[in-house]
Parts: sequence; C-alpha cells; structure tokens
Amino acid sequence: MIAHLFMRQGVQILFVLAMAPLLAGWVRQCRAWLANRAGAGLLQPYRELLRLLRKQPVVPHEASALFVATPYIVFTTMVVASALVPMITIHLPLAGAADAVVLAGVFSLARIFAALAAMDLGTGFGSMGARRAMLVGFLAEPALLMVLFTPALISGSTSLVVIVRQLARHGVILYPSMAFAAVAYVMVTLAENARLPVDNPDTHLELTMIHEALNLEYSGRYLALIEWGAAIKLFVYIGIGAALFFPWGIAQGTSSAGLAIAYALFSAKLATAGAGLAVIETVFAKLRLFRVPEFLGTAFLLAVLGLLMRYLFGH
Amino acid sequence: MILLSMVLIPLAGAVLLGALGHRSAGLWCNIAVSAATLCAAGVMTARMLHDGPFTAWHHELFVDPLNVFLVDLTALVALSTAVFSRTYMRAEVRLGHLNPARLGVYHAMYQIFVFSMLLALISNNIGVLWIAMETATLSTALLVGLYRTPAGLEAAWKYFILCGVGIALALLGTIMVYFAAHSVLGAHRALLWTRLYGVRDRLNPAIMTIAFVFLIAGYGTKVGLVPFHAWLPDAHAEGPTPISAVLSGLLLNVALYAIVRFKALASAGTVTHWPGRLMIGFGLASVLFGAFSLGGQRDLKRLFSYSSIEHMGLATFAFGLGGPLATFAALLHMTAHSLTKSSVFFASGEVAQSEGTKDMDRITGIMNRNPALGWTFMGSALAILGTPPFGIFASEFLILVAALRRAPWSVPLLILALGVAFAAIFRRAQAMVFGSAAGPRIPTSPSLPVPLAHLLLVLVLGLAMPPLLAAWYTEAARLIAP
Amino acid sequence: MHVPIGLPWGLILGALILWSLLAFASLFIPKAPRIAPLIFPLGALGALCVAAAGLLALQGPPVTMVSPLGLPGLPFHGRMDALSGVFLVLFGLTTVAISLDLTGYRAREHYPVVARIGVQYHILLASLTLVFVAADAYSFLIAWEAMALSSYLLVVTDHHTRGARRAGFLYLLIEHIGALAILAAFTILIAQAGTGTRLVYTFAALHASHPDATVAGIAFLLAFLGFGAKAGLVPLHVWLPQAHPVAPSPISALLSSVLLKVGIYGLLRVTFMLLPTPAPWWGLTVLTVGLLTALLGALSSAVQSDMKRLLAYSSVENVGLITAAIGLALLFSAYGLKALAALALIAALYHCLNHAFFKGLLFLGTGSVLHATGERNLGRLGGLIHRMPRTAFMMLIGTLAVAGVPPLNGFASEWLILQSFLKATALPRPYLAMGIPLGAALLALVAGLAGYVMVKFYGIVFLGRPREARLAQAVESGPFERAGLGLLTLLCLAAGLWPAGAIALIRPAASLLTRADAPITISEAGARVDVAHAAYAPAILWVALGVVALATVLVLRARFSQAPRRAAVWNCGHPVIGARMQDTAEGFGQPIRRIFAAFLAVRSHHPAPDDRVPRYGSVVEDRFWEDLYRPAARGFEAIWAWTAALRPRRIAISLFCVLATLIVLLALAP
Amino acid sequence: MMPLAAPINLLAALFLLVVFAMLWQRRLANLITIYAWQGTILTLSIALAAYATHSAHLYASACLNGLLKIVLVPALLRRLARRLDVQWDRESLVQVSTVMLIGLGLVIFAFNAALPIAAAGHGINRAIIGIALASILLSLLMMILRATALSQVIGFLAMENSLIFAATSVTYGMPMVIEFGIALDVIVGVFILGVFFFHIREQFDSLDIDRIERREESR
Repeated sequence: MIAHLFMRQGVQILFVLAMAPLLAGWVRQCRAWLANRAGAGLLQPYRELLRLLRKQPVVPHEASALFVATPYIVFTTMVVASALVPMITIHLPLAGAADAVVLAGVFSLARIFAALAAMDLGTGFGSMGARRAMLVGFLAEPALLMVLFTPALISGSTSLVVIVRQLARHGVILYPSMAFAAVAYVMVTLAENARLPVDNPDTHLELTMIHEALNLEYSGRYLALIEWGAAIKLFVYIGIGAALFFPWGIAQGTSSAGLAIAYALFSAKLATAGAGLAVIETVFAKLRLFRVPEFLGTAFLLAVLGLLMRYLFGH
Repeated sequence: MILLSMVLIPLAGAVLLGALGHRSAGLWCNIAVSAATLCAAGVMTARMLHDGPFTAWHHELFVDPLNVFLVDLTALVALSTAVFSRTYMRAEVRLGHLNPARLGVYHAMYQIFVFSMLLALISNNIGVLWIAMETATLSTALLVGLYRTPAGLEAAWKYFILCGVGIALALLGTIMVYFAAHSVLGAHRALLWTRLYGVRDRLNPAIMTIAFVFLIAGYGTKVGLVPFHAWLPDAHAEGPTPISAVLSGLLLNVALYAIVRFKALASAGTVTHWPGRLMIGFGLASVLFGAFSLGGQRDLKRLFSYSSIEHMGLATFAFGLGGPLATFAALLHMTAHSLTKSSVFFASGEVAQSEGTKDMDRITGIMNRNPALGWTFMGSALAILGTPPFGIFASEFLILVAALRRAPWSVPLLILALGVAFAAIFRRAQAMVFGSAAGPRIPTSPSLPVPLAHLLLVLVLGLAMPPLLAAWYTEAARLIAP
Repeated sequence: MHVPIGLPWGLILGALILWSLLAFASLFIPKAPRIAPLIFPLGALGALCVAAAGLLALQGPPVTMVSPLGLPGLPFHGRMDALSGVFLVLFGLTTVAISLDLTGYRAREHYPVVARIGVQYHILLASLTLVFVAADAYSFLIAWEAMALSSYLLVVTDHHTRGARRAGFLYLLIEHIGALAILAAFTILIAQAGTGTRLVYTFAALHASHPDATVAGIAFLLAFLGFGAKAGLVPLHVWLPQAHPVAPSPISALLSSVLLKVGIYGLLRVTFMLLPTPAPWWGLTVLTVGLLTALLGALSSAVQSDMKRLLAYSSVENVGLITAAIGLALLFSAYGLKALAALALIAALYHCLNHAFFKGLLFLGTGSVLHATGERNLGRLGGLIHRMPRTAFMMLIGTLAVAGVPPLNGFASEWLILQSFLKATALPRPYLAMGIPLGAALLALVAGLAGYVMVKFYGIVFLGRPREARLAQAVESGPFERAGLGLLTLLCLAAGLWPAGAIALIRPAASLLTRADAPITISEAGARVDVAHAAYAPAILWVALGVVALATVLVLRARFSQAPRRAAVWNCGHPVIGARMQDTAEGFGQPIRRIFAAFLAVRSHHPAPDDRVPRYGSVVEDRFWEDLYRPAARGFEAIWAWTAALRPRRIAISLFCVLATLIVLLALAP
Repeated sequence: MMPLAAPINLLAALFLLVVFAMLWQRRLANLITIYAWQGTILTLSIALAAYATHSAHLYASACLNGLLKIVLVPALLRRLARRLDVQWDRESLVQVSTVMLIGLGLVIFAFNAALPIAAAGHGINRAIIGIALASILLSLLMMILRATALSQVIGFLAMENSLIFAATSVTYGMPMVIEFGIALDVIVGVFILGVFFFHIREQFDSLDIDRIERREESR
C-alpha cells in the first residue's frame, strides 16, 4: 500500500519532469502559430536542455558557493513543489505534507535564492533583476493568497487535497466567486512565471527584463537546471489552477483506470491552458514596470470581489 | 523636658555658633549641634513609642504621630545638610564665592532655622506655630541673601515681601480661628491644638471657612502653592545649596504641616468639603503649573525648585482628597520628597560648584569628569521623577489610587503632569550627565555620601518601608482624616 | 509567609543572585581586568537557569511566592505559570547566546565601558526575570521601570554621540509615558477593586474583582497604550529605529529579541489574565494597530540604508504581526470561540519565540559585521561572504527565517497566524468575517515585503562586490561570537523543523489564557502539524528536498560532470567598472518609495535642467515624525516658553496674584 | 455687646478712613505722617480694649504700640526717606480716582465677606472684623500699586496695624497679642533694614531675568 503510494508519487514527479519542457515547447509553438511563424517544434526545449547540460559551465571569478548552489536549490524546490500538488490524484504522500500556503512559501524560497544568487556577482543587471523579481513577488503574494482563500473558505481548508475533494463533489459548476478568483489567478500566474504582459521570457533587452536578468551569468548545466525549473514552475501553476478551478477528473480513488483517465484529462487541461497562455501573450503588450503594481492590484481586487461574492451567495 | 531640650539645643547652638564666627571649628560645631538635636529627637521618639503621645511644659509642647516623624525627618535632614555643608561651604569660601566672615552668620541662622522648624512642629500653640514660621522666614531670608550678589539680594527681598504678606494673612487666619474657638473654649486654651481638636465639631463653620482661606493663602505662600509661589524659585536658585535643600526639604513640609493641622480643624465642623476642595484645587494647580514650568528653565537649581512646587502640590492635593489612604500617601510623599529633594539639591550644588555655572546649557558630560557625581545626580533626578523603586514612586502610586477613588477626573491631569515633568527634567539631566565634557573643570571633591545616604533611605521607603513608620502614618492619617 | 521552596524558584533566585553578584563584580573590572572574561559566560549560566525554570513552569501547575520585601501591607508577590514559562524560556535561551556574544564583544572594548555594560546588563537581566514572575501591580511596575532604566543606560553606552543621547532620551521618554499608562491602568483596577486602606493589588485578586465594562475598557486601552509603547506599536514605535542602531549590537539583540516581547507579555498578562472577558472592540483595536504596525514596519524597513535600522523596522513589522494575532485571539474570545482564540495565541507566542531567535541572530551578526568593518551603512558594505563565510552562512539561515520561507521557523509561525486569520469566518459578525481575510492579505503583503527586505539586507551586506576598499581587511568573527550565532541558528532550525515541539511548549500557556485547547493536531511523530486538515510538515519537506537535491546532484554528476571554467563575469557584455555599479540600498528602496509614497514621508531632490552639478537625493522619514512628534514637540516647546515668560518679574504682580486669589476664594466661600 | 463698643466702632471707622488716605497720598513725607496717625488710632483702640477688660497685657501692648508706631517707626522712615532722597512715589499706572474706586469695591467686598463671621459672632464688635478685613485688603492693594520699596514697606506696616487692630479689638485681646506684635515688628524692622541694603538701586521690584543671567555668566 505504502509502496503504491510512493510509486504514484514517483510517477507524478517523473511525469512533471518529462512534460514540463513539452509544455514550454507547446506554448512557444502556439505563439509561433498565432504570429504566423512556423516555430521550432514541440521538442525544441528538450534539445536546448540537452545542449546546455552537455556544455562546460562557466562560473565567474567572483562567485561564491551560493551562486553555484542556487540552480540546484531552485530546481529541487520546483520538483518538490510539483510533488505537493494533486494534479492527477489526491492520494499523494507529499500532498498531505503541505497546503497551498506552504506551496506559495516554497515558491518564494526559490525566488529568494534566485535573487540572492543574482546579487552575488555584484553586477548592475543582477541586482536590478533581483530587485524587480522580488518586487513582483511580494506584490503577487497577497493576490495569490486572496485567490486561495475563496476555495479555501468554500471547502474549509487550505489543503489542496481537501479543496479538490470538496469542489469535485459538487459536480461541474463554476461558482461566480470562483470565476472571479480564476481570472485573478491567471493574472498572478502571468506575473509569477515572468510571462507577458509582466515580463517577456524571450528577450534579453537589458532594461526591461526581470526573470532573465537573474540568469544572465548562468551557463551550462546550471542554466539547464534553472530553465527546467522555470518550466516546471509554469507546469505546477497550471496544475494548481486545475486543482482549484477545474478539479473534475482528478482521481479520487486508487484504480488504475481512474489514474489513466486522470492523466489524459490533465494533459488536455495543460494543452488548453498552454494555448490560452499563448493567446494572452500574443494579445497583450508588455507593461511598464510601474504599471505592474496596478496589474497585480487588479488581480487582488478581483480576488477580493470573489471572496465577497462567496459571502453574498453563500458558496 | 526632652521636648524643651529639643528646641533649646539648636537655639543654644545658634548662640554658640554666632559667637564662634567664621572660625573653622564652626563647621564641625554645626554638625555636632545638629547631631545633638537628632539624638534628642531620637530620645523623644523612644519616649513617644513607649508612652504614646504626650505634652510638656504646661501643654505648650506636644508630640503625636503626625509630628513625630516630621520632627525626626527635620532633625535628620538638618544633620545631613550640616554634614554636607561642611565640605560644600568650605569649597565655596575657597572658590571665593563667599566671604568667610559670613560663615558665622550662616551657622547661627542655620541653627535658628532648625530651631524654628522644630518649634513649629512640636508647639501645641497655634500662636507659637505662627511665630516659629515667621522666625523661619527671617532666618532663611538672611540665608538666601548670604552671597550678597545682586540677584541673591533681590531673591531675598522678594522672599521677604511675599512671605511677609503671607505670614500676615496666616496671622489673620489664626486670629479668626481663635475668634471661633474662644467662645467655646474660653480665652486661655483656645490656641492649643490638643484642646482645639477636642471641640472641632463645635467651632463655627462660617468663621472656620473664611479662616481657612486666609490660612491656606498664608501658609500656602510658604508651601509654594501656585499662585503664591513666586518667591520659591528665586530663593532656591540664589541661596547657598544647603539652604535650597533645607528650604525644599524642611520649610515647605512644615508649612504644609500647618495647613494640614488647620484643615483637620476646619473640615470637621463644616458640612461642605471646602478645605479639602481648596487643597485639591491649589494642589492640582501647583502640580500642573510646576510640571509645565520645568521645561523652560535654564538654571539648574531653579529647575528643581519648580519640581518642589509640583511635589508639594501633589502632597497638598492628596491631603485635600482626605481619607486614610490619600493621607497616608501624602505623608509618605512628604517624607520621600524631603529626602529626595535635598539629595537632588546636594548633587546639583556639587555639579554647579564643579562646573562653575548653574546654566544647564553649559553643563555637559559630568560622567566623564566625575562618574560618581554623574551617577548620584542621575539617581537623584530619577528618584525625584518618581521612578520605581524609590519612595516617591510608592507615594505617587498610592496617591493615584486614592485620586481614582475620590476624584477620578483629576487623574488624567496628574498623569499628564507626571509625564511632562519627566520629559522636562530628564531631558536636562541626560544632557548634563552624558556627552563630552566642555570647558575647564574646577577642582572640587564632592561629598557624595550624604546624597547617597538619602537615596538609600528613599530606596528603603520604596522597597521595604519600616512598619514603625507605616504605623505612624496610619495613626496620623486617622488623626487628621478620621 | 510562604517559604520559596521548589526547583523553579530555586533556579530563578539562583540566577537573580548570580546576576546581582556579577553586576557588583563588574564594578571592579577596571581595577582587576582578570575577572572580565568570566563575567559574561557566568551570566549565560544564569540565563540557562532561567530557561530551565521556565521549562519547569511550563510542565507543572503555577507556583507562587510572597517575598518579605515591599511596603507594609503591600508585599511583593511572585508567580510562575505557563505564560511566564514561555517567556522565561524565550528570554533564557536568547540571553545565553547574547551573553556568549558579549564575551567576545567585551574583548574589544575599554575596561570602563565593559564594566558599565557588565553592571547594567546583569541588572537588566535580573529585572527582566522579575517582570516575568511578578504577580502584583506594585512589584511588576518596579521591575518594569528597573528594566526600562537599565536598558536605557545600555542604549546610551556610547553617550558621547549626539545620536545616542537623542535616541536614549526618546526611548526612555516613550517608555516612561507607557509606564505611566500602565500605572494608570493598574490604579484604575486597584481603585475599583478594594475599599479603604486595604489595597487589592495582586494580579489574582484583581482578576477576581470583576470590574464593569467601562472601567475594564479604559484599563484595557491604557494597558494597550503602555505595553504597545514597549512593544513598539504604531505610533509609539519611533524610539525603536532610533535606539537599536546606537546601542551595542548584543544589546540591540536583547532589545529586539526580549524587550519587545516584554510588551507582548504584559499585554497578554493584562488583557487575558487581569481584565474580564474582552469586548469585541478591544480585539478589533489591537488587530488594526497590529496590522498597521506590521505594514508600516515592513515598508519602512524596505527604504532604510542603515543595516541596524533596517532590522529595527523589521522588528516593528514582526511585533505588528504578533499583535495582530493577539487581536484576533481577543476577538475570538470576545465571541466565545475559545479554541480558536487559543489557536491565534499559539501562533502569536510561536512567532514571539521565532522572532526572538532569528532577530537575535541577525543583530548579533550585524555586530560581527560592525566589528569587522566599522560600518553600519549599507552603502559601504558588500561581499562579506568571502571574508566571513561562517558568519555569512549563519546569517543566511537567519535571513531566510525572517523572510518567512519554509522550512524555517519564521514561516511556521506565519503559517499558523494565517490559518487563524482564515478561521475568522467563524465570527458571528458579517463585517468581521468579511474584513478579517483582507487583514490576511495584508499579512501576505507584509510577508512578501519581508522577503524583499531580507534579499536587500543579505544581498547588499554579504553578496556582491565590496563597496569600500577597506572591506578587504574584514575578518571572521571570533569563537564566542560564532558560538552565540551558532546557538541561535540551531534554535531557528529546531523551531522551524520541529514546530510540534515549539507548539507543545506554548500550548499550556495558550490554554491557560483561554481555558481551551487549540484545534491543532500533531501527527507522524511530531513531524506534521494540522489545522483543520491543512497540514505543514517541514521535516517531511526537508527530507523531500534533500532526496530530490541528492538525486539531481547524483544524476548530473553521473552524466554531465565537466568541471566549470572560471572566467570574468559576462554582464551582457558590459564591462564591470566597479562596485558602484551594483544596486544600492537606496536603489532597493526606490520601488517602495514610489508605490507606497502615501505611507512614507519622502523628500526627494531633483536637479533643475540647468543645474551645473546635478544632484539627486531622497530622504525617507517616518511619517509619524512629521505628523505627530514634531508638532507635539513644538507644542510643548511653546508651552514651556510661555510658562518661562509667565514668570513674574515684578513683586507687584505676585502680590496682585495673592490679592486676586483671596478675593476669588472669599467670593467662592460657602 | 461688649463695653465701650461705641468708641471702638468710631475708631474703627477712622482707621479705615486713614487707610484710604494712605492709598490716596503719594507724597512720601505725608504718607509717613498718615502712618503715624494710624498708629495713634491703633494705640487708642488697644488702650480702650485694655480699659474695658482690665487686662494688664493689653495695657502693655498699648504702650509698646504707641512707642513703636507713633514715635519710632515713623522717625526711622523719615530718616530713611531723607537718606535715600525719595520724596514722591513714582507715577503709578492707575489713576488715583480709579484706585479709590477699586478701594471702595474692596471695602464693599470685605464687608460682605465678613458678614457670615459677624453673624456667627456674639457679644463682640461685629463690624470690626469687616473693617479689619477691608484694611488688610486695602493695604495689600497699596503694596501692589506703589512702585518704590519704601511705600511698599509702608503698605506692609499698614497691614500689620490692621492685623493688630483686629486681634485686639475683635476679641478684646488674644492671649499672645504682645508676642504677635513683637514678632511682626521684628519683621518690619528687618524690612526697613532691607531697604538700606537695597539703596544701591532705586527700584527693587523689577526682576529682570536677562540681567540676572548676564550677571551669572560674568561671574
């Protein structure tokens, strides 16, 4: 029984590890199609990762141990975070070890290490990126928490497992409160994952970059770990979104058939979310940095409205 | 006999010291006389403990729980001030501030002052009390003007005029009390406290009401109650430091003692609480005025003289509240203030002497030059501000409790005054004690054991008050606020 | 009279006696320097005794004693219950580390200064202990003021600088105003409780006296004012960022770790154990003030450029969080939700404990930095991770703990606070149930800001390039300092990894205050903490992180193991000219200044287009200075000037006062 | 009604009139003369009281008073005025007629304030307590309004006379009246000596803080 449990956990982790680059490729491919380009293909991220892993990394003279350790820490936290989210099944040993708030905390652990590592070298871009990343982070955090509160109040717990179990029981309906929260969640996801309109993941334009500025000095396998981690992060965010707002199909039981359906359904959710992300990134332009607080403020507002909605309608 | 000797010792001492003149033996002799007075007070206390309250010399002198501790306190502070002034006045002479020829006058007047204080306390006769207070005025006025500086003379003159008028008003009040009492008691005994207390319910309330107005205005001038206080800061600031110490530590207490005695007399017969209300009003006005005046001062001794106004106001207020608790607290406050304030003035005097100025803006960094003096000064300042565990904290604590029961509206004002006083005094004290020293230092050897001994006593009052003293306070409270 | 028997009192008395002796012995340091190295380690021994006494107090029922000291009829009472226990443990453990650090600190100072610190520090420790065990109003106030005074004297240790004197004065003034408020609160309770000369003043008797709602409300407000001043709540927090930077670093650590908590202790003691059942508005007041304090502290710390002031504001923030949780507990207990009140209290006390550990660690660490570099200004630090790696590592743990990230202790308590905020929906008033989750969002913002601040702090002090040439001479801190730091690091890790242990420690106190048990379940051998099905299992998380990290390293080493090549930094191809290209503390503050301009008093100076020498400048001040304290100070100065001018210069005027008073009194006479 | 009430009441009225005269008079020499007249009235009233009660100590008191207040003190004051070369008091801020009006107001007030006492007393010269009170207040007013030290001292002397007048007439002799008298006279004597000390400066009642502080600094 225990062995089964851990096997399911292991399988989900492997699934995330394997599929995360694919998700990134899928988003990129969709954007290419929307922009009438051919695109590099769905498997391009895998090729990039492999190339980076094989290359000899370069470490600046000034780097301390923190600089070298950070890619491992970031990658590890992302993998562990992915193990905490009930994407496929609610019967995961690790999902019980942490609730949604802890998950947010785990993400901020990774963010803080990334920011510290960027400051380690004493370059202008690094510290600028660190500052901006932390700024976006702390502005997104209240909005994210408000988003989490709506389902948490409906189900009486911040545990994702409980939320999934409670929400899935009611059949396929989207509460008005949840609709507001969902929109807010999308906005937070964009900010947290350094996507347009908050940040542009495809550019190294010095003065506008946020996330990329953190990785400027990394190369080789370190960069591979960071990129892979970023892909997993997006994956996990979509997974959390699915658990919160579209929990239907997540396996409640332990049958193999249920699991298989859950995997398939989850892949479909991923594909839809990825395509939606590509549409958003194509439609919106990048915001100026000081418009970001307004953007996240709107997300916060929507989440609060959702919460109040819940009081109004009672669910 | 012991009562008589208690007043005769300082009187004889005054004659002796006046005869000794400026010889250096005078300094020691002054201490010896004061010590003898304290011994006499001790014997008197022992007898009182043994026999209970007693009268002497055709009922003209008496001792009861209310005055016994004040007598002891007076004798004690008189002795410690004498000890302090030995080194201090010698230094003043050496530094050229004082003409040595005046030391004889100083010592004689000092003993006369002590004599008049003790006489005022143990006299059973309200007339003798009045005369003793007047003698005290005369002797201290001469002491205030001892330095013969223009400012000192001006202060002495102001002291004379204001206290003269005050003493005159007090006499009118005394006459009125006699007027009220002589129809009840007959002409010959109408001035004796012990008799007056026996008939206090039968004294005419209308007369006592007006008499108390004059008494509180008259003796209140000596207590330094606002608005009769104008002489007090000048006299404290311009006189020699030992005199500032005894003015604050003894004279104000004895004057308040007189008011309290009369209050007990006046409030018994009247249906209204007029005397109590008057004292509450004057007390509160003094507390507030004293506290708010502290901030604007530049002169070290003037600063602490305003603090005396504040503290005497607090004691007056508490007596005015009446009731055993408030009266207990007020008596404790008188004791603690007397000891603390004299310690404050000792320390301030040493500071002013060693810095060569009383201007607080120019005194900095005492701690660098003389850490012991710095700590003593700081400790005294904190003690006078009512910081626990010193005795003043205990009395203020009790006064607040009593005020909350009897006049809750006054508590915010008291708290405000205490806070303002803390800000004003501590701001100055810190600036003087800490920081880097500026200016040349005048070589002195401050005698700190005296202020430290006082602080120790106040500490004992706050942490572990002797039960004997508490019993006296309780008895006295029963006597004046039944 | 009880004879103080029993181990807890023995330990406490032992520590008190030991500290008194040490304080006395310190006087002789200038004459006999040989004793100096012994003083502070022995002090640590005393602290250990106190911590042990606290642990014992947590185990058993409350123990009381009556001392022979005191006024007649007013003897001093002592009582050790679970609440005292928690704070004694907090105080004892932190103080062990601080005493160790002082052992190292001592070696660098002149003997007179060491002697002063030795005397005052041990008096402070003794008075702190007395505050925690005092069980009547009188002895509590005495211990309280002794604590305030000795800590004031420690703050002005370096009294030659104007800043230290100013800060010290402000500290003691606000402290004293607070003490007066506490005094007033106690006297109100005492005055209504007894009659005649018999004073009811022990805490137990006051609690039994049942004051009516108005009296209790006024007493509560006064107590909140007083203890809030001590804890550094808005708007009485201004002394904190002034006093911390000027005090010697170990003292700053003590101020922040323990002395702020004394305010919290007093607030808990009075509101939960002296006053009757709270009214809802009490809780709401405390909650609002707490949240405001947290927000203001976090924002202000983000814009500081003095490292100790930054940490001081961060302490303001944390105290705000704790206070907010206490406010929530008050609200819960006002509505009879005692179990939830216990939950919020556990969260608050846990955060107290954590804050003591990590803030103590950071302040001791800044002490080491200050010693190594002589610099408090963030603009002149940098790159110290290369010079002092061990300190830097321990500071990293502390930084992460303050930033509130799992699996360290700061996160654990903040998580509990958030969980208790979520439970506010159980409150029967809709506006509370709707409003308080917004408070939780504020908490999230504050937590996020704390992360921002900590990246700024650690990144600028320890990472990057040294901003001054002489930083190259910085040396690692000494063994005693490292021992102090190490102890606190271990405590941070332990409290973070094993929340079940900390909760078990605190639980009796919360139950004592609320008479209910918190809905927290602990499972899986103490590794997992559950609040209403939401779980946090830091140990499991650690194991998972460890396993994944190990696997990653192993896999990468097996397949892709080229050794990295060392090269110059790339920086997008721009040459790195020097350390000044890095972001500064002010640069880090800029977004905050811009976004939250309404909360801060920002004065910016921008050059005109035709300026020959263009200069940019920006000064951020606490809004409360501008809006509250300066006007108040000006007001008092005006009153003082007026009273000084009022002094009668002519005798005639004084005589006129006499005449006028006489006339008024005669007219008024009944 | 006590014996000899009528003449004493007449003297009391005269006493009040004399106090008004002092308030009105600004020439110093005349002021001293009026003071001597006041002393005479006082001595007469004490003598009458002594006659009425046949008390020896009141006779002694009358003699002492007569000696001091009719002869000695006025002579001393005159000498002092000559030595200090003060003939006129300085212009006071308040006009004489206004002063008179204020004085009148004070008298009305004092009479009213004394009413309850008069009502309470029995067998005593009731009116006198009102007159004594009025005289005291008027003397205080004089001290307030006069600017030179010498006139202030005379104001104080007038107050002292009023007190003794009250003490002897109202009750026909308090037991310690001589002691009171002597005590007050000692303070008067010191006052007058004080004026000698102060003759360096023509005016004592302005305490200029700045000047004092300047002196402090130069010391």
